[in-house]
Amino acid sequence: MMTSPLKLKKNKYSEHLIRKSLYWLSKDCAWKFDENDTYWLISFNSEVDNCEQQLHKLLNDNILREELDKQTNQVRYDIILSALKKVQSDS
Amino acid sequence: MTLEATFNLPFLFRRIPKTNLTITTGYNGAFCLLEEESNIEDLIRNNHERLPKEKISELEAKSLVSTQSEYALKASLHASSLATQIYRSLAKPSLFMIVPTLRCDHDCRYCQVSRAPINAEGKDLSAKNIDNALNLIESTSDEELKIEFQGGEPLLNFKFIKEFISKAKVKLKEKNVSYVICTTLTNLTNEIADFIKDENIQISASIDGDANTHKYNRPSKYYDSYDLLQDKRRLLSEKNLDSHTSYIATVTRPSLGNAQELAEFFFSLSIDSIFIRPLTPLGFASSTVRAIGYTADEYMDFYKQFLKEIIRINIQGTRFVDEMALIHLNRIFRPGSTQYVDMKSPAGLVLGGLIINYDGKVFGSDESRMLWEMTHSKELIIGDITLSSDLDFTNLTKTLKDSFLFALPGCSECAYQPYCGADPIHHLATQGDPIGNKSDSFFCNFQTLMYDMIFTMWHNSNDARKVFRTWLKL
Amino acid sequence: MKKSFAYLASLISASFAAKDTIASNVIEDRSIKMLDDDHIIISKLNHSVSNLLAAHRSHRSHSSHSSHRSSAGGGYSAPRTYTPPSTYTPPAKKADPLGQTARPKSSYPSVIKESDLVKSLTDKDKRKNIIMRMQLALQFEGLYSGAIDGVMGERTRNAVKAYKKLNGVTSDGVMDAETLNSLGIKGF
Amino acid sequence: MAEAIRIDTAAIIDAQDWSGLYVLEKYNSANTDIPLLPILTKNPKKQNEYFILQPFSSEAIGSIHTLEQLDHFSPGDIVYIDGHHGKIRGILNAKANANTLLVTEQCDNFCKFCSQPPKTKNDVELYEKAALSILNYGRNDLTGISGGEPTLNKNAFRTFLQTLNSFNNTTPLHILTNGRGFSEKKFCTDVTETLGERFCLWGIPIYGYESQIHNYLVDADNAFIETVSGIRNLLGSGQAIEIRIVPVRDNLKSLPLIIDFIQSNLNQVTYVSIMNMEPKGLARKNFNSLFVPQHDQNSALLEAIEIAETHSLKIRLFNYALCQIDAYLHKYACKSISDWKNYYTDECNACTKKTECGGMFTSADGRFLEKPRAFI
Repeated sequence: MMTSPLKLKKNKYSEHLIRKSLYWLSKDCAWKFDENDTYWLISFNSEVDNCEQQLHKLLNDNILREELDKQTNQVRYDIILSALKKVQSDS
Repeated sequence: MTLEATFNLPFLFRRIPKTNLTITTGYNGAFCLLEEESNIEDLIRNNHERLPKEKISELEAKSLVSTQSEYALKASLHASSLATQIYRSLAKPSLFMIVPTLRCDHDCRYCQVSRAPINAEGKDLSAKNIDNALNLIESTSDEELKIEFQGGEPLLNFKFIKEFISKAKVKLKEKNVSYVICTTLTNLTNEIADFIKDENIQISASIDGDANTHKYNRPSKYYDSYDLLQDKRRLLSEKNLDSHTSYIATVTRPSLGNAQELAEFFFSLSIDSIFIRPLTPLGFASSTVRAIGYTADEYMDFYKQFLKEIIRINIQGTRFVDEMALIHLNRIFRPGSTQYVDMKSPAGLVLGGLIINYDGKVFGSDESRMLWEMTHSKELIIGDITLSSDLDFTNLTKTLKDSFLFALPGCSECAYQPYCGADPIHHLATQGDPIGNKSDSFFCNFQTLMYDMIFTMWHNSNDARKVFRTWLKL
Repeated sequence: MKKSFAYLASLISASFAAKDTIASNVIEDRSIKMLDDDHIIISKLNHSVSNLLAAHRSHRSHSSHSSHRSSAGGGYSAPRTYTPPSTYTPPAKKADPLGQTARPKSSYPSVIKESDLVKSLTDKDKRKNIIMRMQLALQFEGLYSGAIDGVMGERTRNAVKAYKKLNGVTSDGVMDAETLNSLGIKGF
Repeated sequence: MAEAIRIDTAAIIDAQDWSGLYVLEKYNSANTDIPLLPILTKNPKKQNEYFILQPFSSEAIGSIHTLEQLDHFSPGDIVYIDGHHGKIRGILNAKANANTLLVTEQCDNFCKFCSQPPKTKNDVELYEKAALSILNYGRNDLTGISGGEPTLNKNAFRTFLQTLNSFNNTTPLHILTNGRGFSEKKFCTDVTETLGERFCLWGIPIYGYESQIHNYLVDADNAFIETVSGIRNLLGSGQAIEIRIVPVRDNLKSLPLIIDFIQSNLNQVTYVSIMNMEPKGLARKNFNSLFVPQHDQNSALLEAIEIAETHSLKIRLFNYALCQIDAYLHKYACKSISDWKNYYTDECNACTKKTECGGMFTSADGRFLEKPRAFI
């Protein structure tokens, strides 16, 4: 039996963000991912009670990662790319 | 200290479960532990003034945040550290494993290679392949290398080892070679012990616990495997070979409840270190898994108790090193000092070490050999010394180039990325895909929990920190 | 084999493309690239440096103040290929070891007697040495960039002339006492 | 000033005309292809008289008189006659625990504790003298190169190295520099290529973990970024680096953070040296605002060393007296003070650790001396 779906606004959460969070959800939480026009809909196997709480934690951290990425993604990209280029030119 | 505003550099973070700690790490391998739950939020939302001043200073010193004027410099230092780390991982292999025979006198419960009876024919690596093996090693290795004899039980083909080493002394005389024999010791003789002494060979001996545990895990149909092991340990002592010997233990399910007893048992052996490791969950029947297997969480519940006991022993005044913890500590504190093959990015496959099987086939890792035994998939074979000393691992290059942690799903945002490694063959064997789903990976779960535990102990336990430091100074 | 490693290295940037699709969900496009490739380095110690460091260490192994720490313990870590010197004491900064430092131009007492000099210049070895000393001095004055070979050629001669002009040395010759004194060359 | 344990100078007379560099007694090599220095040789018949000989000649062209025995010098040493002050001074001395050549007094840092404040006059000939000294010295000992800033005059510095190379000299060098010049990649490449196989250790100061403290202490804008970039570039060229930290009041608290900075960003450095300030030059002038007694440095030193040890970053303490610091720190403390400016107090004679201890700077006397406490 599944819980009634958790509704997350599409304009606030990207699909990537939600899928990334579901990826790390513990194995006992069987989830179902759905959508309507305005919401992402996630329902859980009702036997485990803290799945929703787990997901919120994961979502929150991933929102922070997105925020950090906004500030630093270009530098991150540069660091990795230049490191690879350097190794390549040195080999 | 600085009055200028600071900005975030790209760092990675993880809230350590069941604690208030958040670990932040950088591509330079530096870490900083944030003590308050709200810290990470304030840090990322650029409310740096809300963090304790000392924390911002620490983050700045470690180049996880920076002032505007130093930002480009710090970024270049990150890139340089990362380039140095990748360059190191691309160094020539320094570990060569050789399987002189597949024959074995034990029937270990968790043995993943299809071992052969002690008198089986055609399960030995023929000495006529030694020249090709040495050519291969000579041409692929760096100046310093380690040659490990594995099995089967390598001492059942001691003749091969003896001939190999005498030829290696000529062929590899320009290089700094160390030798290790991985053995159950039961076939140790006076002659072998003298040879080990004369050639300054290291022994990695298997002992899984007290008599019951050891015999449960490592039964032999020929003799009492535990009693004989203890006899041979006495022989080693008589020959003054204790300093040549280190011990390795594999844990099975029945031991999970006996962490403290197990630690005390190993300590009672008067040895100065123990390398204890979980099973590699590879190729077991499900009945076997139920009997001896466990999840990473279950193992770590055991291991945490085990390590606590080891730390207690150390605090009481005897140095007794847990090698598994030390590997992780070295990865954190001494980047570049350990070349542990599982912990490399790109993966240690081929680049970390090669293994020459009893039939002459060459593989890029021990796990590749095991997987080959299970699947016989040809891509895993990178050479055959019965034919030539050439290597060809073009089949594995895609796997290798897909093994940079910063590019792997599940790893790219993990805070332990600077210390961890990719293990594509593990994921290929357990999940059928070299990248794998990390949330369902024993390897990933184990490593993550290890680092969680070590960082938590480092932060919360003065005793643990003190002991870890003494180990790191070795 | 070497070739295979090079091949692998050439592939690594391809893996970056994978990273791109995985991690870059929010890329704020900045047209200025922050990192100059020149500013990225790989730290790997020169072999000659590491060898010499090692040699130096054994040479001074009697020193008592070292803090010997061996490389990683246990059988699972490769030995470090390079150990920094643990016993060599770097010299502390020494004050003013060359005493009166800068040469007071044209104010040297005439310590080279013209007669001694003329005699010296007839000796092949001495003459060569004097020219080498001149070439060396002129080189650091930034006036001479040829070989220090003790041969009075066109370039050396021109450098001397330029030096004399710059420093107000009015004598007529190229290798006379006044010039040598001004260059701080003693003992001829 | 207190008297040093090895005297490096001697008084001479009749030397007004003979200022300059000399080789003592004999040449170590018969190499006639290097520019040779004149020789100073003892008159066997007359005590304390030394003849001055031309190269390739046994005929004296002059002589000087010393007022004392030149026992502290050995044949082959390079000495400098300072006729103006009536002194003879060792330049490269086989008996010294360290030889350092000063190649310039100009500097682009103006460290608040500089023992030898920079001057501005053109002194390019010091490079020439240093090169001549090295070439004429027979021994291949590690030789210090110091300033001022040896690389400030980039041309002179390169020329100096090229000159040594052109005579196939292989003397290993320990160069003290602020490293700023090497932030220019081209200069770094030029120099390291010129060095080739020559062993070279670069001693480079970092006084803070970020620009503000460092730039304040060296009194130069942009110094931190240039120094760190310079170290980065040198590491990239495979050079051996020694980082030098001088703890003073302004940076003592951040000493552990400086170690964190080095470990996180420049962990390939060969080692880190923490150097207690010498109360000389500007350090003497600014003593009250800079000075921290050694025993007050203990907790910062302990913390810094603990971090370094954990990361197996080699670290050592220089210019500390054992009686002033925590016993745990003793094994890191080096007998580092150059003998010609080193002394022990009367108190020290009773001390059981005197032979292991670095003692004091001769400049640390009077109010600058931290009262020794003998270990009995």
